[in-house]
Amino acid sequence: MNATDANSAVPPLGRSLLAIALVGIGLVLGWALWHQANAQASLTATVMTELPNSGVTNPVTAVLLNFRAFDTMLELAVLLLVAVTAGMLGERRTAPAGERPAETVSVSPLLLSLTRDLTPVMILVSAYLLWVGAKEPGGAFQAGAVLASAGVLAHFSGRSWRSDHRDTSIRMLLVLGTGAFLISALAMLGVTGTYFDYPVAWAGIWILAIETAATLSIAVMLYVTFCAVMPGGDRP
Amino acid sequence: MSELTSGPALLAWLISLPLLGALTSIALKHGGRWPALAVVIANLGLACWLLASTQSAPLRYALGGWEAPLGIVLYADTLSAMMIGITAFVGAVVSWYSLDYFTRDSSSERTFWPLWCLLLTALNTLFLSGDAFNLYVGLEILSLSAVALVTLSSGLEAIQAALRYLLVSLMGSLCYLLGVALLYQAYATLDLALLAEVSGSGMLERAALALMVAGLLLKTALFPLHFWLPQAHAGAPAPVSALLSALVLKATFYLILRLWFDTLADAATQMGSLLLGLLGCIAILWGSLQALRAQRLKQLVAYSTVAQIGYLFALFPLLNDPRVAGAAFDSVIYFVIAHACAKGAMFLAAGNILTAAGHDRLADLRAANLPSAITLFALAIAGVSLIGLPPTGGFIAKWLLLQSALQVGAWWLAGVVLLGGLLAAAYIFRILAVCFDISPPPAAMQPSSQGAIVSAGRQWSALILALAALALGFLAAPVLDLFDANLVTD
Amino acid sequence: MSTSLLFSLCGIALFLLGLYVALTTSAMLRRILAINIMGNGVFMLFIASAYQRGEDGVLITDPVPHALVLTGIVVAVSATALALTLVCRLHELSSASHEGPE
Amino acid sequence: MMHLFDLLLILGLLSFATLSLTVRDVFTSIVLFISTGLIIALTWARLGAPDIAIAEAAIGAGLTGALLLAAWRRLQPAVTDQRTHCRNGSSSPTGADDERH
Amino acid sequence: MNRHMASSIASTTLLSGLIWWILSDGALESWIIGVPAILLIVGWSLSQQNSFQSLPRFFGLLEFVPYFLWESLRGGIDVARLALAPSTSINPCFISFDLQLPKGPAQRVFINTVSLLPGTLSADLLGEQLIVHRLRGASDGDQDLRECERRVARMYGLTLTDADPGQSSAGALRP
Amino acid sequence: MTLELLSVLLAIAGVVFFFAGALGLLRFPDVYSRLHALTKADNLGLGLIVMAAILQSSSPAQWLKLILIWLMVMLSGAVTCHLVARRARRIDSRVDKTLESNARQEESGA
Amino acid sequence: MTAYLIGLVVLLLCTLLLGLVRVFSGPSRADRMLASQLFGTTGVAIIVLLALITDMNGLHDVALVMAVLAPITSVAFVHMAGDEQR
Repeated sequence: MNATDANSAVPPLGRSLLAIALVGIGLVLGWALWHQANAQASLTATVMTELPNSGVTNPVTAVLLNFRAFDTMLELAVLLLVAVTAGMLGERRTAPAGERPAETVSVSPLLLSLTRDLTPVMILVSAYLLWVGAKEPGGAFQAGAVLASAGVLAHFSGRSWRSDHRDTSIRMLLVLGTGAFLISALAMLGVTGTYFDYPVAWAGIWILAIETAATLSIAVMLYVTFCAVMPGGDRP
Repeated sequence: MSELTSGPALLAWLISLPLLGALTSIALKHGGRWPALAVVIANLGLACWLLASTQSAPLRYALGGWEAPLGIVLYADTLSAMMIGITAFVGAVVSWYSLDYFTRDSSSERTFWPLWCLLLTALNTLFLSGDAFNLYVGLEILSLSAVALVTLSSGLEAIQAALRYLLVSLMGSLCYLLGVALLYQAYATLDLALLAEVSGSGMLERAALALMVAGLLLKTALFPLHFWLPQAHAGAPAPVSALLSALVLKATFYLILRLWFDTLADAATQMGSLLLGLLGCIAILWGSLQALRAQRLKQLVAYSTVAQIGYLFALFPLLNDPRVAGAAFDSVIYFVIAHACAKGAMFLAAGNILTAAGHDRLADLRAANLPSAITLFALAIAGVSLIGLPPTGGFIAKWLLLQSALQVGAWWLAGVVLLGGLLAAAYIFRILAVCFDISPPPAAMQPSSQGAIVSAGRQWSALILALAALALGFLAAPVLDLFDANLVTD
Repeated sequence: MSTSLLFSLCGIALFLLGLYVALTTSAMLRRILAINIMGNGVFMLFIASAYQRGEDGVLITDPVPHALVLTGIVVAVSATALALTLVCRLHELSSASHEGPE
Repeated sequence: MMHLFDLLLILGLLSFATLSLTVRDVFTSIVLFISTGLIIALTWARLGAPDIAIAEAAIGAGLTGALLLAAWRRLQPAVTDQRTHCRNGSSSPTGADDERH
Repeated sequence: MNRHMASSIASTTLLSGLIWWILSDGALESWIIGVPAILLIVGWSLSQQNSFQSLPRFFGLLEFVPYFLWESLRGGIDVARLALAPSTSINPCFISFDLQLPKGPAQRVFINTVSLLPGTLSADLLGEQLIVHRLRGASDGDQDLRECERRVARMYGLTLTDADPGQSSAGALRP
Repeated sequence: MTLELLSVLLAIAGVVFFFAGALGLLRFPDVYSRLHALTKADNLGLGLIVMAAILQSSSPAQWLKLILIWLMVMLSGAVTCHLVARRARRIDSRVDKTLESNARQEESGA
Repeated sequence: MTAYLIGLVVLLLCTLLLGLVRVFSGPSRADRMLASQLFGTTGVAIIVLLALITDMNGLHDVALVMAVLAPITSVAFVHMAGDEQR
């Protein structure tokens, strides 16, 4: 049976040794931090100086979409990579041998109405987060996650969105986010001569456009990944 | 800024081109291989260009025009150019091999090309980026795409190996990130060059270095942390094994090198180098012994990787010694590139045998299972390079290593290297023995033994990599000149 | 003890807790949870280092760690999703091979 | 006073995380993990990082929870007919143990 | 049908616009994102099955809200008293309640409201029967539920066919 | 000043309801009763706290946003409460039906 | 006044810890899930109060997202938690 002891791959002696070692590491790290506590180094001043040149007024968005846009592009590439892989593994899933048949429990009409009421609100909140990200907390990722949640809710109420990654439109949406970053970076290389260098006057609207693309893409990527994990496959 | 763009913009292209390839490859429903191939070839051209342009001075490029503490800076010297070059070369040959390896338009094939492009993006990013956090994101793309590539072979063992690999590398990445967090807390900068200037040798730097290196060691599979490697490298499809063994491990090793001897050099202690060297020695012996005992061909090759990684770390004590640091660096780079070619050739050839015979159990393999003499030739040359016999690249690397070890009187190291060479000879001869065994295969094997026919492209690509390992032996002087031209050591 | 240091130490504790469980458990799902906890510990270290008070007691937060953590969260979610897909796939394959074709 | 809040938050966070990683039943573990995500979102809010708090709320409350529950469901040992009867003793290699009271 | 559709689109647009206005704090330039989002919502709601939903009448809503707030206040106080009392004196049971509201939004609003009334909780819907869980036994009858149903009906401008409260079955299902 | 006092009083009342909800969750005997405690007490508690916050904020959009938050919590609270109760009830009724047959099986097995 | 509010937030955190007992003791999965539902609502309340205390209006958006996404896990639970003996 699955007693707690059976769950551990390590014998008790090894576990206690490990625990002691980790406590030691913790003490060392704690000590190092304690001595560093008064340093108070930060990049706040630098960010604030350059903020007017970034096109947005929310410093976090400025860092994400302008100063360190390359990181964000790679982060979207990670999501894309996972969505594609999960889609492939989901595709390979054969008829459920060890899996239970699809739920026979009927969907409650109340859940349907919840989906109907909540989806518009979720879309609005997502759009709001996207828009407000330029000056206050919010941004593409948060917006995309909320939008994907709307998809998840629809999935549970039996109204799945289209999610087959073999669909051309889905694949276009998958690459849209990373593509928007990359194309704009390369376009800027052609126009201004510097990779990812947005002209200050246009930076705001340009960043909004990229973020919109990223939001849609993030939502689709998260949703496709979710469908690959769902029992019963991604087909409704 | 603007007058610099023509040259250094090359760095930006080196990372965006593979990414562009990945995106196009995903967007196309069929034939995603063509953009990927185009990108791989273009990448090879760019890599040559980079090698040429770093000869005069290192390149530096601030992305978006934002300078260091705020933005991300790309940076290339001859070491990174060399790594990018070997990546591009091995990558191109493996791509050629993969053209015939995967079934056209199968889901594996459609997934392979984008993933491989993303892997290439990650590799180039890791070699070029000068930003600690950007390196973290690069590491994550590297490991996630590597894991995803392993899952392309759909068997139970492959998935198991992929999962273990994934969890291990996630832990490694997080250890690395914790180190980055400590450094940021102290210095509020992520730029490696700036960190190298300001960081001292306090407790915090030591802790950060230890964490970052430990995380990377886990991904590089140095001896006690190698447990995930054999399964993953042996279970993956052949071209993927070649990429993982030849390139992916080298990328994380390169980062350790950078951190240990450049960015946080003040915090790195002699003791630490010695410890790494010792682990490297154990890895040489342990990996070779395991390779001797392996039942399957791909397992044997994978264990040999564990041993070869050991050589890289065995050099650490020498790298710290000012008398021989130069020669030791040459030796490291030679080990890296020679091993990349030889191991790539080995895995590709093993893939050919696996396809031809339908299995890779050493006990049941016979000469009749070999696709042709080309594959045999590739195996033999690559094997000789791994043993370290003249006139191959592996020999040059070992020669440089022995020379510097003897110069500083590290007899124990020389002994381990010689012993490792003997053990390598022993396990390589296990493979070669198969090739000359003309007795008929066991009867039980007969019906399934007639595997598929291996295309000429797959055989020649294996041979090309092996010949490259051979050529490295003859071209030692020019290659090392390329490398030494403009190296910034400490 | 300052707020920043307090939460930094909490972050380290979370990291080590996650590491311990990730190394000792054999249940894959729990190992994935443990790795997530590790990640949250590291993120907490970043966020705690961003939390600083100026001389007049006004809160000044450093936006760079915030951006880094946001990127880190996305990466962590992706990695978790991939791990979960693999765990499920592994389970299916192994239960299929245990029970044989039915 | 705020220090008391901080301490309580940290105490809650550590106890939720510890319980989530040590409790025997995997389902409870997941529920506790989701709750831990919530407390972490509170911590981000406390530390003046609303951007991340929003992301954590969206991810922790929405997606990760659903993902984990979906995976947990797929790891359950297959029960074909007798739906109310958990099959005892069939421990899966992935370690998903089912709940018994 | 077309008038239904038009009014449905109009009400969706108006409601979404109102929420957007609330969210964006009335910022004018926010409509760059807001208008596409609202169009998306209208498109989405048209793609749903039976997207034409009857809406509550405005004055009916004004009448219903105070009742609802008062009842949920009572419900909260009631359950808090039970929870804080030294000895729990609850006697839970299920009753079945015959719905008279037709299927549709009004019925669902009613079901949701039931969960916020004092002592009742809607537990399941079987055809036209609502299974209600009561904290204080079945003895109270279902006056409160009837009352609530009537108010919901009035909000939607519906008339219930059978307004006599005494007729419906309120039998206890399970102790 | 009185506004602030009122606001604090409302918030205190809200916290009391949250406390009652948590206590009910602990003390009530079965899932359904606990659901009562949760939905009603918590929604009321949140409503009071939202009211307290409204008294302190100045812009009407802010008020409406807070009310929107409350409405969302209430809507999802009511629906999830119904769904959880529905699931619990359906499982219960199934258990009732199979309980006898299980008991019979165990008897014959023992 | 802020002190009072902080006191209230501390109390709310205490109720969270109270709810932990229910997650731990079960007995059924629904009970555990209910407790996490409690955490969701309490979390929204804490964030609203924190927004008052620190005067950060951005926190309202955190509360909004929490409120809107609260049902996802519960719905997922109802959909997937499967059957159990009680």
